[in-house]
Amino acid sequence: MDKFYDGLENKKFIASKCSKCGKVFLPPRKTCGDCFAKAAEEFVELPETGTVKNFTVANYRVSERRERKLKEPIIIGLVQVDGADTAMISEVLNIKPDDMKEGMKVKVVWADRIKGHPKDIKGFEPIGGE
Amino acid sequence: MAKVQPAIISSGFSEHASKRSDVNMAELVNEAVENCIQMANIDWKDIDFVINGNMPAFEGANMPELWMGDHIAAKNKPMLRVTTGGTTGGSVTIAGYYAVASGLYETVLAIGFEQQSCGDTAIGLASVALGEVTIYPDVGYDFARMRSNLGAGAAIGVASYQAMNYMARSKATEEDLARVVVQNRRNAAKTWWTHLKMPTITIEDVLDTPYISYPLRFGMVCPATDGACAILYTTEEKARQIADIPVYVNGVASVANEPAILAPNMGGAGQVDPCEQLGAMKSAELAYGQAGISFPNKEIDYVEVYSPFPNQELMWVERLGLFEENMAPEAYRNGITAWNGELPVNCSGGVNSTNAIGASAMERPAEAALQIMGKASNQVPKTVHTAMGHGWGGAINFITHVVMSDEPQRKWR
Amino acid sequence: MEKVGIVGYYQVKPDLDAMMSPPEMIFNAVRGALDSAGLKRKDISTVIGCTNDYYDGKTISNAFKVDAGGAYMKDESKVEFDGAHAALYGVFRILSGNHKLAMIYGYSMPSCFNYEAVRILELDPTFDRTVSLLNSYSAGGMQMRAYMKKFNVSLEDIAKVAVNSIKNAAKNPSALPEAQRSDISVGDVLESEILCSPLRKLMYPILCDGTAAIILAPEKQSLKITDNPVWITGVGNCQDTYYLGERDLSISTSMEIAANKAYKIAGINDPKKEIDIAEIFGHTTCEDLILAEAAGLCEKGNGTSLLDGGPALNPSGGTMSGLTPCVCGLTRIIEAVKQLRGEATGYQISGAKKAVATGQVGFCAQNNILYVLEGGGN
Amino acid sequence: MEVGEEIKMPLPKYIKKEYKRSRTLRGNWYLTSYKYKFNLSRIKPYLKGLKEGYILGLKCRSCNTVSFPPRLICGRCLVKPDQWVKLPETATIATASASYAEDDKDHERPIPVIGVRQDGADTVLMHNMSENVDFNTIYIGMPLKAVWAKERKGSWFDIDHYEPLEDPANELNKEENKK
Repeated sequence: MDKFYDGLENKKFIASKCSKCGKVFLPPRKTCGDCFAKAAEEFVELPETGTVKNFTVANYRVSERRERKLKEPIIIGLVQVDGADTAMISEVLNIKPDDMKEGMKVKVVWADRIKGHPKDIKGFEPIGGE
Repeated sequence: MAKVQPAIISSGFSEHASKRSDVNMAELVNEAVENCIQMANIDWKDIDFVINGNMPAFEGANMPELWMGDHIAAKNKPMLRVTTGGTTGGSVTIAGYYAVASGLYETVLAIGFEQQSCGDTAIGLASVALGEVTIYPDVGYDFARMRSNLGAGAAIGVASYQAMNYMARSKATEEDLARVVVQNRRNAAKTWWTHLKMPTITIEDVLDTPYISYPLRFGMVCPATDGACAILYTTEEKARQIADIPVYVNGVASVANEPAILAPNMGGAGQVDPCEQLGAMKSAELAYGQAGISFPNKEIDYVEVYSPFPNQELMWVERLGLFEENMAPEAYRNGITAWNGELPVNCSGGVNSTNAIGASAMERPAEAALQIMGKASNQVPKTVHTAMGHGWGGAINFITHVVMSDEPQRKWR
Repeated sequence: MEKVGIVGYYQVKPDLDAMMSPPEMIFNAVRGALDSAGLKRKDISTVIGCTNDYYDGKTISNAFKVDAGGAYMKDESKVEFDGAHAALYGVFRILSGNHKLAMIYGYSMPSCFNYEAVRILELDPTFDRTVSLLNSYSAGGMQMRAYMKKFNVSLEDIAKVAVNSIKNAAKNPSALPEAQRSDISVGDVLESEILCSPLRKLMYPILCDGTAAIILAPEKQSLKITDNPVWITGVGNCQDTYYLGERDLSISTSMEIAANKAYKIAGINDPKKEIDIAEIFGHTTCEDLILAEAAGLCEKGNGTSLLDGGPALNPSGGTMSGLTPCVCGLTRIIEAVKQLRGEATGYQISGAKKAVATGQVGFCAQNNILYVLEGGGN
Repeated sequence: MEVGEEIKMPLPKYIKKEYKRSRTLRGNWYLTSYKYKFNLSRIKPYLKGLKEGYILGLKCRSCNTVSFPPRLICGRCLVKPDQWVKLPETATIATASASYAEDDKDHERPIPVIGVRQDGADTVLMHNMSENVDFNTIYIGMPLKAVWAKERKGSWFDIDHYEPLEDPANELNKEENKK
């Protein structure tokens, strides 16, 4: 996992690849669930673009302490970065809820301050013109 | 007596240390699982059922096996989580036994793990006692008083009460306690996966450390460890094909007693004398009965008891029927329980040297099984036929007991 | 597999905010179950509890429930998934032949904590938990969208199922009083607050305090205890991968595997025809449908047809009658048992012979368990 | 030292293992956001008794176990006990320990913590010893007497602490030791 965070520090997606079936995991993990083979030996760098696989417009935000209703709903999407075989959860920014659709192309938005933390990925925004 | 005879074919460990900061929880568990599967020399797809458990609140992660599933060979496989506090490992071992014994599943992987460096164990342990903290002020229990009453920390607090009572009963001295520690830490140095390895420690060294809570000293107390352990079960027929020496589990019991020291809703605690341990005796009786053992002190060759604190090791070997009451300190003095003694106890160093809570109670039967197989790193010189692994947890009210042997329990039915 | 009998059961009436301490609630359930079977405490040989340390706010949550659970000096253990998983462990213990009578209880009190917030602790701490976007609502919303898109199911259809469940709950005397609304319409459901689009508030169950207990016994023993036992003839359990991005949310692979295993053991070839009652534990109405489809009770994507015919879907109201974590799976079993024993006054399905009851744990029903239950006497 | 003699390296006191440290992410568990329920109305007689200066235990009619403080459920019989019995103010030490917790002021002196078994009861309660008692004089089986708080509020700790009583068995023991 360390390499993933190091990659985030440099504004890059580092994914791991299963040594047996070649599946690419983002976020990376040590073991591939399908073949129980090591998946943390080969790493690949992935582009900043991806596809929205699924999404929901959330009116609630739940933290470890409590749940609260949001004034402005946020869009939570499952984004599959190009080249990866798994989707990761992230916010979709700069778009109206009504315009959302599955299969949309998106590009990453990095946080203002990069700390090598999952929150460095502020979200994804749609690629203009589409 | 079980309808299907379960057998242990291998047990695996991860490396144990106080802070396994190089791995996350899933990767740590994966180490033990891989070690276990490798030793058994089977394919991970042959595993039919996965049972695991840890002490949840110590890591701040609820039901971590949900997200760890892929790392422990559990994708698209049945999975069960069993947790009972300190005895988690033992309970998981027993659950693995039952999964095979029921005849529903053939090959079962049981896993116990703990990464205590992720969370604050002291808070976790205190919340055993202080969980109901918010109702205390309602009934006039002020915080200052509570701190002094329970301030020593729940597990240590409980153990020191136990130590006082045991010492009053058996006239054991602090030196006797230190002797147990020395034996454990020296044994630990010879086992590859253990945490506190002190090959040259002496009784004086132990007695030199300050008190934490009378009569327990800093040097006598178990460490907080990160680690994982896994056991692979299968049926008798299959085990014969796979393993050279399969270890048959013949008796299991996990008896619950009333909690000591504390009780629900601030009531009085049911165990008046915390070293009396009726639950342990009952549990031993049940497990020995299932395994057909009538004279445990004669028939059992090797014992692993769960003893984070030295006084407990002395107490448990008595309560589990291995020594006469109050005779354990003398046995330790005479070297009966040493590595080359008549009845070796805790040759892996015991919980006193390595305490990864969720895994500890499983490491006991796992290590005992390795001794029977002859694969332990600190293998005892004599041949081990029958061995026993034990665990305690909760507010000294849960006891787990696993009796195993190199021959299956005969079924005359 | 040999048959395992359910010889006694008891469910404490759910309450939004029960004024009882946890041990007292468990005591009520355990005592009630023993009384319903006409047994004594000394008859029990093993006790399996289902509590969760996080739902209880303290570690080793079963340590102080030994007295209340009737586990003093008994072989005791605790399962930390759902009540239905605890029952599986009970089945193991009975089938092994070591035990003759197993008490299974489940307990939790969502009035003491925020269930949604505590569920965040179940997430992968290395990514999802720190990002903290995933929760029961958003997972439910995404699952529902995936289902609707894949099978072209409209929102109204799912709302109809929700209405059906809520109306069923109104007939069920052991449902949460606040959840019982016999006058509800599809419009009400659609107009209720949107939690996470397209998930509506009335498609999401109400959390409540509750405890439930069942008693299991081997075949011979069961017939001695009661004339009317309900048999567990098959059980299957399976866990899917955790990562939502890797799963097809519109179906449930784990339930399929679990159900196939259970049907194989029970000797059921065509669940659509042979099963009369389906008590499904889904976190949302949509999940009920997905799980029912995966359990082979109807064609994939055709879950709404269960309202018109085939196995009766959730005659007790399912989770819409009140959801208690750690207990809900047990409640489903109990409701199925009631139907099979003909004790479901007011909502009895006549001629019910075989039933399925499910339990689950994890986001989007990650770990599923399915029981096949058969009526005994009549 | 002769040629060929084996040189024994001294073994270290403690074999330390070191691992590369990886990143840590913060997560929290808020225990304070939990509520714990306890219905006080069930033990009203007990609290009333404390306020008025007498001690009540709860007796299970089925197994005759008396619990103090009252336990609402008798685990041995699985019934709710309902018979209140009056208990004497004397007690014995069932178990004891000393806390060396790092308190601000009392760092040097161990604080004795005792498990008290009220005479006539079958259960143990953790309680405080009176402050001027030396820890070394405490032994298991020591007789005690309850000392009431100055102001009784009908709450759990209206018994402020316990003070030791003279133990008649002590003299016997002394005589035995002399012999």
